[in-house]
Formats: sequence, structure tokens, C-alpha cells
Amino acid sequence: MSDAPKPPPKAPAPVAYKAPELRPETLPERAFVPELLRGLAVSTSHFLRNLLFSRDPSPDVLHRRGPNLVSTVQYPEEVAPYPPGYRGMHRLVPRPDGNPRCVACYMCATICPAQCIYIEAGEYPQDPIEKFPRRFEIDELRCIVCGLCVEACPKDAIRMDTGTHCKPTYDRPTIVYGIDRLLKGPAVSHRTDVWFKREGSDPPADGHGHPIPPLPGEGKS
Amino acid sequence: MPNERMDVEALREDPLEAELPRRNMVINLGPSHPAMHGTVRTHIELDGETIVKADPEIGFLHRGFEKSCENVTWTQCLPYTDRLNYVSAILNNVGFTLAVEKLCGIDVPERAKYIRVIGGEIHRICDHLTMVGAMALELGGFTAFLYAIEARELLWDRVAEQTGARLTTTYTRIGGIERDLPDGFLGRLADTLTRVAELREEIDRLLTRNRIFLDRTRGTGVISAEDAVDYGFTGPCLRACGVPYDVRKAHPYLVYDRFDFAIPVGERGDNFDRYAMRMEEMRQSEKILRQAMEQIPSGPVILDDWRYVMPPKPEVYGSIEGLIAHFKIVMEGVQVPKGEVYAYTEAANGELGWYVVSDGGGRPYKLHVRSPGLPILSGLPHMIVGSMLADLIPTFDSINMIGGEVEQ
Amino acid sequence: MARLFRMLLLGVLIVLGLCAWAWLGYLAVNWLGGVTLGWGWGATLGQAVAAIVFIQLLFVMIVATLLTLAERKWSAAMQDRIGPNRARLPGLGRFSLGGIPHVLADALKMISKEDFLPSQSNRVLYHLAPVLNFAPIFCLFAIVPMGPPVPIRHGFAVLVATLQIANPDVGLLYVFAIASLAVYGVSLAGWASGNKLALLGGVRASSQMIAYEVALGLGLVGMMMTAGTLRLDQMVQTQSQGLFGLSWLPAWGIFVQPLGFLLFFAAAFAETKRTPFDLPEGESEIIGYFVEYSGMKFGMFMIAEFVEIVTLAAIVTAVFLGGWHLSPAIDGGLASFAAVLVRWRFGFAEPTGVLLTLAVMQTAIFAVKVLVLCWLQLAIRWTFPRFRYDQIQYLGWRILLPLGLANVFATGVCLLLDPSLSLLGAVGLAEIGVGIAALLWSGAKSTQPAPAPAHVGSH
Amino acid sequence: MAKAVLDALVAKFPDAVRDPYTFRGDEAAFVERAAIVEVGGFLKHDPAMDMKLLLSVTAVDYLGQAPRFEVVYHLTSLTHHHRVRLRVKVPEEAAELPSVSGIWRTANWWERHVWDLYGLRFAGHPDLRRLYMPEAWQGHPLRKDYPLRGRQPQTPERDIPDLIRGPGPQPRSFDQVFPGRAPRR
Amino acid sequence: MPDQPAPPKPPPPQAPAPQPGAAPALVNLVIDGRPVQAKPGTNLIEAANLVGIDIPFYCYHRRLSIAANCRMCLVEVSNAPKLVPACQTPVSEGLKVTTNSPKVMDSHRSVEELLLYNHPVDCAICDQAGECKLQDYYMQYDHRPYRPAQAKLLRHKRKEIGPLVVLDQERCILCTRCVRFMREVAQAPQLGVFGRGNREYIDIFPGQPLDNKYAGNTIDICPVGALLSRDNRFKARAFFLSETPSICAGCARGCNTFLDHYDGVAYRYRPRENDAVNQAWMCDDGRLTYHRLVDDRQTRALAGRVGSGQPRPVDEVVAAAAEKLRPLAGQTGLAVLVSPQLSVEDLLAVALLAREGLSATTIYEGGFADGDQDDLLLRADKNPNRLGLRWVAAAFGLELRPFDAFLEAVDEGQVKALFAAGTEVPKEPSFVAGVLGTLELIVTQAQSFGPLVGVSDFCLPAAPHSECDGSFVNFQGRVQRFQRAYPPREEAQPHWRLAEGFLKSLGFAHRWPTARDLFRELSPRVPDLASFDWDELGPGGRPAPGLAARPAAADARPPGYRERVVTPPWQVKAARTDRPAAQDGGDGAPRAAEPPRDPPPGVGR
Repeated sequence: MSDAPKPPPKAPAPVAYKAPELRPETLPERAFVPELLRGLAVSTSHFLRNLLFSRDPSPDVLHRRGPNLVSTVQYPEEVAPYPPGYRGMHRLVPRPDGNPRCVACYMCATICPAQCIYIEAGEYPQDPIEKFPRRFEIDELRCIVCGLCVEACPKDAIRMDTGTHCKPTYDRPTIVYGIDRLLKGPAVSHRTDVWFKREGSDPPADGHGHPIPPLPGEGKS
Repeated sequence: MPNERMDVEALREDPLEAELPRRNMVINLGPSHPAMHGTVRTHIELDGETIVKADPEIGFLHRGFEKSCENVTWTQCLPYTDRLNYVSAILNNVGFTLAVEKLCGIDVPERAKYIRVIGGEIHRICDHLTMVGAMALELGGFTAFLYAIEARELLWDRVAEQTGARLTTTYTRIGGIERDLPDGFLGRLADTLTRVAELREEIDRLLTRNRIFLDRTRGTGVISAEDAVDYGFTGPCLRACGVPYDVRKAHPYLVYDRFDFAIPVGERGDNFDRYAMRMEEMRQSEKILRQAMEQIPSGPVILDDWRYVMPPKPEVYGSIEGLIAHFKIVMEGVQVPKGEVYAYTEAANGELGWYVVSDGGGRPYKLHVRSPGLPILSGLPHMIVGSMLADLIPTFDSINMIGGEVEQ
Repeated sequence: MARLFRMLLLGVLIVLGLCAWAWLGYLAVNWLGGVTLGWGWGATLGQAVAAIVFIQLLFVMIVATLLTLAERKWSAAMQDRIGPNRARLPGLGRFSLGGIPHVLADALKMISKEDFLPSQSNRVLYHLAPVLNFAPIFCLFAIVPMGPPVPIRHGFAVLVATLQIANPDVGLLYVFAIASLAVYGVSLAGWASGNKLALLGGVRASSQMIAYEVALGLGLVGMMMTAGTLRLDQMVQTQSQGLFGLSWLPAWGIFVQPLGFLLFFAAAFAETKRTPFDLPEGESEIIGYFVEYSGMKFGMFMIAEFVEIVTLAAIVTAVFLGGWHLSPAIDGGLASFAAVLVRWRFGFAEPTGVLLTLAVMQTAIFAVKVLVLCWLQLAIRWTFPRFRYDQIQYLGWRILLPLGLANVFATGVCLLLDPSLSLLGAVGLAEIGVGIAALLWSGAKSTQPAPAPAHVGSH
Repeated sequence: MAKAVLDALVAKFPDAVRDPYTFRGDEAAFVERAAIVEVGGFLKHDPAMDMKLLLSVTAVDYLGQAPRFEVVYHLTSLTHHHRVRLRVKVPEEAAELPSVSGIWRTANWWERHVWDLYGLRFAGHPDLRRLYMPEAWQGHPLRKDYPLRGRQPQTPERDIPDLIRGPGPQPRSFDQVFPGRAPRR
Repeated sequence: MPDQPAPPKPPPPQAPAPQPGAAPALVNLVIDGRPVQAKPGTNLIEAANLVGIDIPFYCYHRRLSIAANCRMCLVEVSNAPKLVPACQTPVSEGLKVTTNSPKVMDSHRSVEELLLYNHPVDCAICDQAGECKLQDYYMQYDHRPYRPAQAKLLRHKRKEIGPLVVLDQERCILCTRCVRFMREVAQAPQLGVFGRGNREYIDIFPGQPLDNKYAGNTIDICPVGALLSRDNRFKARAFFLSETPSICAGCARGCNTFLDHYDGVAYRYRPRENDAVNQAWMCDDGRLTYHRLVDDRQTRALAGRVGSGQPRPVDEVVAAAAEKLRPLAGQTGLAVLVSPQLSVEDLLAVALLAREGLSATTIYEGGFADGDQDDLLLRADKNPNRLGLRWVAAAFGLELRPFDAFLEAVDEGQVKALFAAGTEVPKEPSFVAGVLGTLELIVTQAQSFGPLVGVSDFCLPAAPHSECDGSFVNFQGRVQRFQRAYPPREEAQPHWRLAEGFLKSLGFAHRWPTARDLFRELSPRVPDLASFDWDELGPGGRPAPGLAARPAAADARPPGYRERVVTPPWQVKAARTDRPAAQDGGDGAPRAAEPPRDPPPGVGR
């Protein structure tokens, strides 16, 4: 896509309604056999191609090449790649020091239509962030993977970029994910994060205008 | 009911000539039945195998869509709309957001309109493939079903690329769409469409001229144009009766007036015509998609008005203004002006109408869905009474009832 | 390409396996027949026992069992899938053996499932129905000759060893008589379940059986007239000659009686109750006569279906596809090859040995034909939609029955005019030619996908 | 385009149709309760109106306002492509209005929908049953004063505890939620 | 009792008469084209409110002096060339006021931008988010992006300036409401404004914490998140909380409050305006009494003494306890202890139980011990309903004796058994428990755990006033209704329902579906209650559309974000059918039920 916005294309003249042609009954159709054989030919050709030729093991079904048409993905051995941006299982994004970025603002719990997020806030005594999630639990059975929590997070603290989905279990309580299981993935920092602004205390250490070099992983939300 | 009487008098007079006592057989198709999509119970009275009376009973899948929506913010309604017609979620998303935007009086950016059309038409093809495949499956043609499902899978892969989810997309937002198309998406979509077209033509070869299929679908489930309109049919089911009504043509929305496409119209209003409508509409949708892929402009995909749209993430992370707007939208929802509108789009099965009432707050005061499936389902008894039990199946398939949408 | 090679190798292996099976079968028939002959009981009993073991248990049941897997694997191949390949045998590591362990898994599942008894059912009939369904179908194969008779000398007596359980004079009448018994099982299953949908299935099965018995018989009448007998081995013998005196064109039933073949195949297909004739089952309308069955009782219905497939394929092979013959020329070639083999093995062409070797090869040919027909039935089952109840009656009574009568009449006329099959063969080949022409024509015309209307349904 | 419809309606039924207005391109008018059948028949059969397609019938519960309910009809014409919305005020005390299912057959189910969810009765409806809810359901769920929580008395359900919060103070059984007010069957 | 015909319903109380010497000449003016009549001296904000026009403001407060320093309320008036602050400008005859002209809107926007200029990016960690005026007005008037110019100023964050209050100077917009409150209302000027220009800030004086008894009100009146409560800091987001009108049970004043709760848990009290009782304030001690509603709750019925109590079904325990009490009825050995923490309805039922069920003639008064008192709100009596207890006891012919008399009687061995409704005692509870350990039978109805629960033979879970409807009588003799905020916890039940259970087990036929029915049946016996209409404050539903109900809180905020508990229609029906017809004079029942009708056709299909 070029940056310059293209002018909106010219609208062609509206097309009148038109009906598809319906053809009358033909003898081959009435005679059963020819059309049945033609149908049989379709499935037979698939059969022979799939029987005699080997399958391209490319996990992307669309791009499998060759006469074999099998589109099965043999799951545990072949994993169909999730496209980038696919809404997978949640993760809590860590800060560089390993704690979650989350400040327990409850935005995700508020917007969650399934009310599957449970948060209990705690207070850091010294940290400029002040607030952290003492408990952050997601009931993955309730989660409907709508992605609104990611959109609602004002701290880039929850993402759905793990590319996996929730593992099945045999009992319900184990499917409630706490911080210990949710906190994973690379740490992320933004230049506006609080810990950049309050290195010292009194003399102002920041502002939005001051350029702070971007850190690895920044700005890829 | 003449069939139910026991003609005792005649029996006494002449036991051989008297009509034997008989009763109609009453059976329940559903709520759990292989051919009842969703969970619908059809209460059927049979005389032999001829249907004497039919009474569809719904509600097994009723999830209180309207009540749920009245108690969440406008944004939170979106995941609920996915689950109306879960086969073509984007069409529902688009319809809902168009309704809210109409009430807000805002217009979305050009590129967002095109992307909405692209997503919607992909899902329209998915929906039609589902219907065609299900019809083949329930008539016994398993292979055609799996070709349809294979094609649908390929399209859903593209939907997953586009929206981040295969089925429940939650893709649109008030004022635009959630994310721009990924890099190289249009190329892959073109490849997919080619492959889908191949599979579609194979289904065509397997079914369309097959005598068994023709026998099963021609002349069954017939409804006349007058009756169809009277029953509130819209979409392919109405067009199969010969009424050329399509919201995309009659009241063009988004950018549908810029595309060259035709509206297939049937003649008889039977199951075969409804099937043929779907097959033809898939071709037309592919045509629309290819045009949209050529015409799509660049630019923003969502409005820049913080009253309706969450601010861009850097603003949220770094400025109090962005953060406040973000918080207000999340906490209280988009403040939609007071008023009421009815917005309508052409969904896969007909006119999808949204009657939205706002009291000026962050939650809908009333959100009514005019699901295209409900009137069509209400016309089902009219179409099948007098035909055979086996005809119920293709008829039920050809109206493509989606439980989530009908029962809300 | 590697897969192509593997598949060809597999085919060769199957043929070799069939040869080995036939060889063992003949030896057993010969040995047991000899034993009973020696005891003065006549050879029939011993031959029958050996044939039952080798045909019914080692061929029909194994093929039917493998067909349960093949149905899934072959349909998967038609539908761009892979099919079941996950079950493993312990100790074999990751080798899936093409999914064959699924057969064992299925059996295990069937046996260990709950044996469910609906509260509204008729207990006795409910338990009896699967047996009533399975037993007649299992008996059907008794009259099918799988290989040529081989005269073997036992002392002073000559034992004609053949892979056939019984060879009554009534021949095909046995097929009609026993096949129509199977429907009792189906109807009773539908009725005894105490389920309305199952009852509908049972009723549908009975009426369908009545409609198609007629076409079934009429389809074969032409062939009976052609062969002049009811006995299957003689029918096979009839087809071994060349048509018009040509050694490469065999006088198979399908060439002299193409219409009869179609009629019989369609009617017999209807008897198997598989798509497009699966109305008694109709899993998307009424769930079928066995809707209330579970576990091994359901398994018996299912295996009966597959046994029926094999039986149908075998009868069609024997009656219409020349049995174990290919064509006079190839038969001659095979005989020479057998002689070469025997000479290489024994140093001289011992006549019995040559005949036995030829019989082994021809039995394998018969079995391969059966397998191909099984595949055809599966392909049809997975491709076509299902008929409707009235349409199937329409097809049976108003299309197949008149066609069958016409066929009988035409066959009679031809045989009257020319008792050597030449005229009949000419007519038959003409019919086939017309069919192919129509197919090509329709293929040319149907490039347009637009549909054509059919006749409006009968209501 | 549809303004003409409103004008014609007001001209034809000066007493029954009032306050026509256009908002965001939607034409709408208020119709007197008793006249809805007459107005509907006119709209359907008059060739200049030709509103053969009744899109939906629904209701709104304006709890706290004087006529509490409002039944809303959406109509369109397949020939003229104009649309109109009819709003009928229904007071709570007499929650009943004439059925239009004699004019459009599709109204049959839509009116059952309204009866089920709002409890408005339609006089002359051939088969006024609940559409979604079981017949024994108590209350009409889309009314604004219908509670979001609580269980219907005739559906004893297994308690499904909230996994995170536990059973805790959440309502569990009817008696616990509303002690002493055990509902009667 | 129910057989007697009910006495005629007392006439409803007269609406409070207008000020004597009423009808002063009203001033006519026009605000946004709408004519307004207001009393002279009314400022423009109040006048605009009369016709439903909201003028934004930060520093203005109806009960404080006017500072006019936030400049948010600037409006255009016809008699001044410049914009004037609406809070400071009184109405005048013929004045034309414009509150929505582009000039005014631009002013709002500029002020908002200025206030946000140095505001930290803190909504995520600020407890005020959701009830913050900065947020409200930003979305209403500005909703435009940040224009970066230079770094934000940094000041003290999270400074704990008192036992209850934490200050964040960065968030402060210097409206000085808190300073004015401490000076004018609390009469303890512990807060001040320091610095100059954009380095100005609010702070306490060195070494002098903000420890006044009324300091908590500064949290309520702070329009932004600068002053926040340490007590429920980070406990719950404001936008989750639902509010229910309630009464503070901390002292005999009975301050009107909102109880903020979510998911069945109370999180805080906020004062509710009532000129006659508490204006718009409440004390810090009362503010913290919500903990009693949450902590250490006794929610299961126990049978068995000294910690060995096993949870049993409530009905079973009531029946068992009643069996033990039955032979003691009418004997002097049975003492009845009643706590003035109970509501009037509870007291009525307990008094009926004591008088008729247990044939007692004396009851002992429990309740918390007296404490501090001051001139503003605090009362020495720390129980909300002592006057109600006295009224009810007198009306039922029960002699009310103090708790000391009870202890004396126990010491003298006159008491063999005890029935206690409410376990609050004015002495050290463990001491009392030790004294009572000698009794043969102790039956208690307790809302929270304590030593008395430990020595009970039967202990029943009682619901506090947040979990049931009822009323308190404050020291002025004012009967005040409170509403149920959420369902009772686990198996807890109101005292009156437990008493009803006892009465039932003892052979009485009283049955009250709701507290309202109880009040209507029993209150005619109490002359002091005759003039109180129980339905005066009925349960509310969702506000009608378009009429955004502004709660009369100390600070404006939208109503709760989560659902309220509404009486389901089938229950209302049950309640209606239960009510005796003779008393069905009022129409105060919630109008929710559809009138009973025949089943629709086709039901019995």
C-alpha cells in the first residue's frame, strides 16, 4: 500500500437485476446414468490422485503443491501455523525486571463480556507504579477469546500473541490461569513507562518530549 | 382430522368396507436430530410418510441476546453479535456497527468500508458453502459436503489472518474496524478464491445436474412469491421465488454501489432454486471480492474521534488525554446519542435488521435483531405440509436456518 | 512417485496373498474331501467344510472386516482426507499399518459398549433381529464358486475339488430366497425397538425389498436364459467363451446383457441398503431401523452390510463379469504359464498340478474382481445423494421393472434368432455404445453449470 | 422518498397517525393502538404504498414513562423501496393490542416473540404462545424490571460455582436470594 | 394478632412546609433560551440545575464557601463583556445566560486542557477513575489529543497525610475544596495551599497529620483523585460499585449514606445529603463501620457449645433451640437480651417473641458502649436504634433494664438461660462470655463471630442492615429507612425472620413474607411509629431513559455500573398474594408484576 491515499475509484453504473439462465431438462439428466458417472468421475479422480501420489506436507493447506489434494493437517505432528495477529491464549507481559506490566487497573475485567478475569490489587510500598495485581486470574473456560481485553489494556500488559490455545484438562480448577502461568514471553518496555520517569525523585526526570531510545520489543503491540 | 376418527358405525355394518381405524403418527424431529441445525424441535404429524402438520418449536438455543446487550456497553455487544449467525460473523458485526454509526451520525473511512465488504463477502461465501454442503450431506452426498467444508476452511484461514479468529471475529468497531489487513493478504485471498472456485465447480458437477439430487430438490419445499413475501422472506429464499430484492442493490450501503454484480433470481421457489441461488451468489461474491481487491484505497481504517473510538495505543500509554478517553469508553461505553434507528444490511440469509434504541448512555436501551432466519422458519410449515418426511430435510437445509440467529 | 510405487507394490502383494490363500484353500478342499471320501461319506461334506472355512471365514469375513476400514480410508481419499491412521498396535512403535489396527479397535469398542435395551422394546425380537439380519446374508455366499473345479484323483475315485460350498441345481433361486429373508431382521429391528423412527425405517426396508426383488430377479432372467442354467458354475463356464469367436472379447454377462447388469446391480445395491438406496437408514431423516441398537448388536447390522457388499460383488462377478475368466486368450496364456511353473517346479507338466496352479491364479482373479466391485460400491455410496421414498418406488416399479421385462423379451428374441451368443452380444455392445455416446454428449453440453429442471415430485 | 408515505398516512388517518418524523433518514410515525390493523391494511394493499413486506415487530419497554410499552413495526415495499416505522404506544394497565397477523402472516411469530418477551397480548392472534421460553416460564424477560440474576422456580439447576470467586455470597438458590419468598407454582 | 382488623392507615405525613414568609419575589432569567425562575441570591449553577442544564464545575460545593478558582464554570451572560464564573454570579432579573456557545465551550476546553497539562498518566492506578470529574468533563468538553510542549511537573505522590487519607499532589487541581472543608465545616484547618504559580500544591503542615474526625469527607469532595482513602485503597474500582441508600449504624445520629457494594461485598460508605440529619457529611468512625458488614461474619447456624458448634440447617437449629426454650417460657430464669443494633422490624418481631412467645416481662438492653460525642455529628451512643428499642419495649409492655442489671442478675444466679438477639454488649465481650459461661442455655442471633458466639448453645446467623430492608430510629426520633443492597451471605437471615421461626416453632402462626408486611402488621402497636410510612422510600429500579438520575451524593457520579438486585416479578406476585387484604390500602408495592391472567391459549397442548 502506498502512503498517498488513492482517490476513491469511480463508481460504475449500477447493474440491473438479471436472472441466471435456467435450462430445460435434458435427456442425459433424465437417464440417470451419464450424470451419475460424471459425479463418480469426480470422486474417482480425487481418489486416484490421493491414492497414488504423495502429499505435500506443507502445513499451509493453500500452498500444497502436486497432484495429491489431501488437505488434512495431522495435528500433533504437523501444526498449522497461526497467522500473525491470531488471538491465541492470553499472556501477561513482563517488565524488564520480570514483574508483570499489569497495574491492576481492571480495564480488562471491565470490558470482558464473559467476566472471566479476576483481579485483586496490591500496593507496592516504594515502586512508582504503586499498584500491582496480587491475583490475576483468567478462567479460560469462560473466556470467549474476543480480544477486547487486549484492546482495553492501557499498559500493554495483556496480549494474546502466544500463538497457542488453552490446554485441555480433566478438572475445572486447573483451567483457571494465575499470574504464574500467564506471565511469559519477552519483556516489553515503552518510553512512556513510569519507571523511566522516576529514577530520582524530585528533579523532573522526564517528559514526553525527551527522547528516550526505544528498547527492544517496544512498540510492537 | 378425518384420519383420526374410528368409523365404528361403518365397521359394524360392513367390516370389510369400513375404513380401518387409524391415527396419524406424531414424531419429534429434534431438538437433537442430525438434520436440525442448531437445536430446533419440529413437531410433525405424519400420515404414512406424508406430513400432515408441522410445528417448529424454537427456544432451545435462546440465550437472551437482547437482554444481554441491554446490560453491557455498545462495544461489549460485538462479541454477542458474532454468535448470532456464527457462520458469517462479520456480516453481523458490520450490521451492528452500521446501526450504531447511523445513530451516532458518523461515517467510517473509505478503506474501512472496503475491508468490511471484503470480510463480509468472504463470510457470505462461507455461509453459502455451509448451506450447500449441509444440503448435500443431509441428502447423503457426503463428498460434496466435505468439498464445501474444505473450501470453507480455506476461507476461514483467511478470515483468521484478517481478524485474528476463525469464527467469532469481533472484527468491526464503532467507527471502523479493529485492524488493517495484514501484508500480502489480498494476494493470498486471490489464491484462496481460485481454489474455492475449483471446489465449488466440483460440487456443481457432483450435484447440480445429478438426477437424484434434482429429484430430491425440484418441486419440493415450494413457496410462491406472494406467500414468501407474506411470510417475510428475504435474501436468497425470496429471490428463489423470483422477487429480485437484495438490500445491496435496493438500498446500497457501504460501497456496494461501486461494484458490478448481478442478483440471481429463481423461478419456482423450490429447494433447487434456493440451492442454485446460493451457488450463483458465491460466484457473484467472488466477483465483488475481486473488484474490491482492485479498488481498495489506502488510508486509515478507523475514525479519529475519541468520543467513539478508543485512542491509538501510543496516546493511551503516554498521555492523560488518551488515557482518559480510553477509560471512559471502556468504563461507560461509547455515549451514543439518544434516539432510535433501524439499520439493515444484506446478510447471508436475507435482510439483517437492527432496531437500536439509545437513551444517550453507554449501553443500548434496546437492541432488536431482525434475524432473516426467523420469518423464514415460520414459513416452514407452509412449505412442507403435504410433502413427504424426507422433503423436510432439503427444505430445512435450503432455508439455512442458523439457530443462533433465529433464537437470539 | 514413491507413493505410486508403494501402492503398486501393495497391489502385487495383495494378488500374491490371494494366490497363496487360494492355493491353501484348494489343498484343504482336496485334503478334507479326500478324508471324507476315504471314510465313505462322499466328498461333499469335507469339501463344504473346507470351503466354509476358507471362503466364509477367511475371505468373506476378512474382506468385510477390512471393508469397514476401507470404507473410511477410501472415502477419505475421495474427499481429500487421510482417514483413520491413529490406532497403533503395541510394540510396533509409530507404524500405523495403514490404519488396520482400527479394525481391532472397532471390534473392541463394539464388544465393550453398553448393551442397551430400550424400555419400550420387545425383548425377544429386539435381541433376535440382528441375528435374523446377519444370518441370511452370511448364507448367501454358499453358492458362489470362487474358483474352477479341479479333478484330483484319490485312489480310484476322482474328486472334483472346487472352492464352492454348495452347488445346488436351483442356483440363483437360492439367492432370491435367502436374500429376501434378511429383510425380516431389518423390519423386526425397526418394530421391536419401540421407536417411531426405527419403525419407519423398518417399514421402508420392507417396501423397498418388495419393489426391488422383482427387478433383482428380472435382471438375472436374461442371464439365465443366455446361460440356460441356474447354476453359477455353469454360468461362469458360459462366459469363458469368446464373443463372435474373438479370443480377446469374452462373452461376459456385462457385454451380452448390459441392461441386465445395470438392473441387477441397481437392485442388488438397493438390497444392501446403502446410499443412494439407504432409506431404511436415512441417517439425516429417520435415524434408521437400528437407532436403538448399540454395541455388538449394532455391529452385527454393520458387518452384515459389508458382508452383503462382498456377496453382491461376488455374485455380479460370477454372473456378469465372467467369474474367474478374463478372456479365452488370456485364459490360454495363464494355462501355459501354469504349465511352465509346474514344469519348473516338478520337472514335468503333471496335469493335475497344472490345473491346480491355473485354478489358484483364476481364483485370485475372481477375488480381485470382487475387490474392484467392492470399491465401486463404496465410491457410489460416498458420491450420490439419497433417493426419496416415493422416488425409489418409482424407480423400482416404473423404470427397472419395465426395463427388465423388455430386456427379457429382447433376450428371448435374440436367442430365438441366434442361439450362439453373437446377436445378443451385438445388441449388448450397441447398448453400451449408445450409453457412452450419451455420456460424452452430456459432458460436452454440461460445461455450463446452470441447472435444469426435473419433473416435479409426485405429490 | 418515504416522506410521501407519512404524508399519505397522515392525510388518510388524521386521527390515528400522529407525530410523523424523520430521524437519521428513518421515517416513523405514531399510530393509535386501535387503528393499527386499519393502517396496516392500507399500507399493504394501497398500490402507492405497497408495503407487502413486514420486516419485524418488536416492542420497547420504557419503564417509568406513561404509556409504558411501545410496539414497533418496520415495513418496506419491494416495489417502491420505501420504508416506514410505525410506533404504537401500549399502556401497562391494558397491555393488549390488535394483531396484524391477519394482514401479514409473518406477524404471527413476531407477535409471539413480543408476547413472550414483553407480555403484550395481541387480540385476534391465532396462536398466541410463547416463542422461546417454556410455557411455564414466569415473567417476561425483556421487561426492564425483570431481574438479571436469580433462577426460575421451575428450573432447578445444579449449582455451577464460579471458579475464581467460589460460591461465596453469590446467589445460589431461590431461598437464599430472596429468603422467605419461596415462589408458588 | 392477625385476626384483629387492622387500624385505619394513618394519614401520610405532610410534606414539609415551605419556609415561613414564603413566596419572596422570584427573579426571572433565561438560560440557554429557557426561562428560569429562581430565588434571589441563587447562583447560576443552581439556577441552571432547576431546568436540567448542567454547568461544569470543580471547586464549587453547595455547602462550602465559593472560591471560583477552577474557572470551569465560566458562562456567557448578557450583562458582562467577559465570561463570568457561574458559581459566583447570582441571578438577576432579565439576565440571559448562555452555557453552550462556542466561546463557552472553548473556555471549557481550554480549562480542561490546562488542568490536564500537568496531570500524571495515572487513571490506571487511581482509585478515583470512574467517578473523576476530570474524566467526565474531558469527554464532555475536550476529547482532543495531548499537545506536547514540555515535561510535566513532578510533585509528591502517595503522601500519607493522615490515618485515613492519602494525598497525591500531582493529581491535584487546586480547587481547594478540601482546604475550605477543613476550615469551615470541620473547624480544623489542617490543610493548606503552599507554593506559588504552577508550583502551588496542597499539603499538611509539618508534623501535623490530617487526623480530624471528619477528614474522610475530603476524600468525597475531592473532584479528582488527589485525596483518596487509605482504607479501601485499591480494593475495588469505583465503576464496579453499585450504590444503595443506607444508614450508618455507627452512632445514634444515623447519618444517611450510600452503601457502595459489588458482588455482595460492601466496600465503603459515602454520605448522602440530608439537611435534617447530617447535611452532606459523616465522621470517619462511622465511615469505617462498613467493615462490620463484611469481616468476621457469622453465616452458619451452629448448635453445640464452646467452639464445638457444628454447622446445621437454620430451620433445624431454630426448632431445636425453641424446644429448649419452650419449658423456660414465663420463668424468671430466662433472660432476653436485645441489642439496639437491630432494626425496628427486627425489634418488633423480637419483642413479640419475648412478650408472647417467651412470656417475658423484662428485657435487657445490649449494644455497644458509649463513646465520644461532639457538636457536629458524633453522638455518644454508638447504637443506631436505641430510641426504637425503647419505643418498642414500651409498646409491648416490656420493662427495659440496662445491661449492668443483667450482669447483676447473672451474678446473683437469677438467670438460668439467655436468649440474645444481637450479641453486641457494652462490656468487654470476653469478660461477658466468661460470666455467661455458667448459664444452662444460651441462644444467640449473631451477625459476627465473637466470644458470645463461642459460649452459645445455639447460634443463628443474622443478617446486618446491608442485607435486608428495614428502618432505624435515630436519637431525634426520626425513623429512617434503609434498603437491602445485596442478598444475605450464605445462610444468614434477618433477625425478624429468625424470630418468626422461633414463633412458628413455639406454635404461633405469624408469617411475614417481607419486612414491609411485618412492619404493617406490628407497627400499629407502637404509637411512635404510627406516623411513619414504610413505603416512603421504595426500592428503586433502573432509571427511565433520558432522565439520568443524579444521585444526591456529596459528589456527582453516575449510578452503578453493574446490575442492581431487582425484585423478580414472580416474587412480587407472591408477596402480594401473601399480604392480608385488609392492609392492602397502600399502593407502595413495586409495580412490576403483570396482573394475573388466564394462561395463553395452547398452553396445555
